[in-house]
Amino acid sequence: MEQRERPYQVRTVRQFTAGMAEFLNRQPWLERIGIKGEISGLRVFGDGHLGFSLKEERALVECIAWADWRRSLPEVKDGDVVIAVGRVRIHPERGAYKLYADELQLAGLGELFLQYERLRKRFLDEGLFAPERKRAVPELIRRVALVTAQDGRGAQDFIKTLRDEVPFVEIVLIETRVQGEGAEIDIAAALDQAAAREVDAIVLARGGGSYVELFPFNLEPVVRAIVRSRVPVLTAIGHEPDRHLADDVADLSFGTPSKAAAFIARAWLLARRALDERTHRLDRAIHEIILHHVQTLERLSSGVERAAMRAVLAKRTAYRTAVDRLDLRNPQRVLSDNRERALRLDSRLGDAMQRRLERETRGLDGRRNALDRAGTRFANAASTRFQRTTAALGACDPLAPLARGYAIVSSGGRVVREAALLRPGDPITARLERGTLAARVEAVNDDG
Amino acid sequence: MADAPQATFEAKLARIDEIVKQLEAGSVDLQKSTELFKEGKTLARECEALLKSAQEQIDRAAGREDASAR
Amino acid sequence: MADAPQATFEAKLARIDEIVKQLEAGSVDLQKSTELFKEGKTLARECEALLKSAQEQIDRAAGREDASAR
Amino acid sequence: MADAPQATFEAKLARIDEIVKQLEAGSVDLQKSTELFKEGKTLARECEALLKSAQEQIDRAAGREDASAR
Amino acid sequence: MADAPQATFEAKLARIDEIVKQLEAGSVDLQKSTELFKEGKTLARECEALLKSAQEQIDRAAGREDASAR
Amino acid sequence: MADAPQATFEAKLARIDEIVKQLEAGSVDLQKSTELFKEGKTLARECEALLKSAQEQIDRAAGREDASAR
Amino acid sequence: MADAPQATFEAKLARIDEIVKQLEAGSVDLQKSTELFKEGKTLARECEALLKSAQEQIDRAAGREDASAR
Repeated sequence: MEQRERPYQVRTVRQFTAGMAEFLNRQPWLERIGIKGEISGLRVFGDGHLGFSLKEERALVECIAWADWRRSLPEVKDGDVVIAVGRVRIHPERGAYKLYADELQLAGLGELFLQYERLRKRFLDEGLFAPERKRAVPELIRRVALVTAQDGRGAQDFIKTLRDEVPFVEIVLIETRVQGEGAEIDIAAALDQAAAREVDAIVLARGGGSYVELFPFNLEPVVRAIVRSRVPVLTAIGHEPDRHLADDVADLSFGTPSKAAAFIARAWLLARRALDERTHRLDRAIHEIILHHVQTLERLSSGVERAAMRAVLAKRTAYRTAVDRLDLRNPQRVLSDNRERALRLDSRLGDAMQRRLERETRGLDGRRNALDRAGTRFANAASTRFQRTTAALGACDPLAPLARGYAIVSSGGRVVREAALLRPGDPITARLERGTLAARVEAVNDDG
Repeated sequence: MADAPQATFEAKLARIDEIVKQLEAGSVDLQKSTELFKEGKTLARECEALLKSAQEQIDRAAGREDASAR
Repeated sequence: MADAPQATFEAKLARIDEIVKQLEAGSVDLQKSTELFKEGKTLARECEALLKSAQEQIDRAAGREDASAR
Repeated sequence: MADAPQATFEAKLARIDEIVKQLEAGSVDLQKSTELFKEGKTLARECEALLKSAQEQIDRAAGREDASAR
Repeated sequence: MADAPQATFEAKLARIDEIVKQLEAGSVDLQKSTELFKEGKTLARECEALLKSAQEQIDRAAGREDASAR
Repeated sequence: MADAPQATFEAKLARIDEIVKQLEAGSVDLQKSTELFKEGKTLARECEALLKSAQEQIDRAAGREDASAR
Repeated sequence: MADAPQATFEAKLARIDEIVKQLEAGSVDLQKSTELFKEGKTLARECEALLKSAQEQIDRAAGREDASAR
């Protein structure tokens, strides 16, 4: 009634079957599941794989089984009760699902499985699987107790891996019986013994085996021993897809002993790598710091030198400029100018004085000449006048005619000018130019 | 005693990590840088020693094993 | 400057930087320039010594590791 | 001028500058010119000595560093 | 004229100039001219001495620098 | 005429001029003329001597300069 | 006539002129003429002596100068 009222979606067959396939694929519990039932309609195919139906009362599941590389399938026949372990798949073209099993566990397993389920439920209820109960596994496991079967393949794988990868990890090997009746007691004892050792972890390892062979790892003594261990317990049991209750309570579980060993080794390798990486970075960082400081110091050191050189150079340039200007102003030129001026003045002084002397000399000479001329002139004038006067006097000489033959006749001391004043016979005196004559008048002619 | 070296190793590594980061940041002075480096190196050495001592132990163990088992 | 030796490497570098700037500014007189230069060089020498010492410490720290751990 | 030796390089240079200006002005007599020139030359010599000394100090400081620290 | 030696070079030169002008003008009598000439010569000699001394001072100032500082 | 030697060169020259004029005027008698002429000649001689003395002084002044200052 | 020798050259010449005029006038008798003429001649002789003396003085004055000053 209600369903009819609910809205619904319509799908095509393909869509539906594809959706169903996807749905199944998303179910983790269907990834690997063991289905217990009775074989019927067994078909054996040429390549060795089997086809059959698993029946339980009126229920039926179609199943295909084949052997994988790890183990062969047990011999089965119709009517055998088996647990087929594998994966459920949808066949769209048939609209049906099938179990694809790679493992068939034979009769009796059904009981074991029930026991497994019972134990599992109890441990689950006790909270043994709770992650919060579990112990922290140290990252670096330096000493490990390996609880395993004597000369078992699991132990060999584990030890080989550790030796190869981290040979320094110490393995405390505690051997125990791991299968058969009461093996769980031995395993538990071995675990207790291991927990008493100075180890960082216990690895419970077991190589591959059948479900039955591995069943002790589902049993309570083992689970309890793991839970009570003082030391973290790592399980590495059987084939990868199989899970045991020991795995569920273990602090870590690995599909194979090799994987457990790899985990331990990897932690060491990571630590080594981390240490190496940090050391490298530490060296590089300090190197860079020092290099940076060296470069800075060199830059500053040469900078201070350059700056000082430049400062001094600037001072030197200023100095040079000042000195050049000073030298340009060397008073030598002033001195030379002044010397020339002094020489010129000195020369003018001498010239002026010399000229003056020459002028005075000339003046003096002129005057001396004038004086001489004047002296000569007045002397000459005096002489001329003297000559003239004496000449005039000479011309007036009363006795001058006598020189021409005249004679002066005097009588009685008197010059006779008129003949009539005398008579013949009167004595007369005749004065000649040179000497006188005494004579007598002979005749007188007064017509003269 | 069993888990002391481990704790120390991780703690030491963490401290080295911190030192490396400080040095890489370049924010500490030369003296401090030098001291941090020395501390880092000491820690690295100790870490190394942890690895080494484990090595020695296993070598010894191997030697014993060789002597006894083969 | 009397307590310069106690100053850190970084403080000395900063002082050198300051000196370079003063010298480059050209505003100081010759005598002061010379003194600044000498101070700068002294500081540079001290820095050099500090670096050398740091380098030695680092080398020693690294060397010890080399010697002991490998 | 009696304390000229204590005067700084810059003060001396400034005084030379002043002297040059006086000489350039041409207003001073022969005696004064000669004295100014002599003073200028003396100052120039002192400046040269100061420069030389500064250079030497720098060279010595730089050289010593080269010698000792590198 | 008694303090002529204290007179500056320039004053002496000016006095010579004055004397030369008087002599060239011819307005003083011979005796006075002779005395002026003698005075002029004395002054010229003093000027020469001053020039010589100045020259020596300049040479020494310039020369000393050349010798010592270059 | 007794103080003629104290008279200046120029005064003597002037006196000679006066004498020449008197002689040339012809107004003085022979005796006076002769005396004037003699006076003139004496004056000329004195002038000559004064000139000679001046020349000597000048030469001496110049010569001394030549000898001492050059 | 007693002080004739004190008479000047010019006075003597004037007397001769006067004598010449008297003689030329012919108004004096022979006796007187002859006396006058004789007086004239005497005067003329005296004048000649004066002239000669003056000339000698002049020559001497000139000659002395020539000898001493040149």
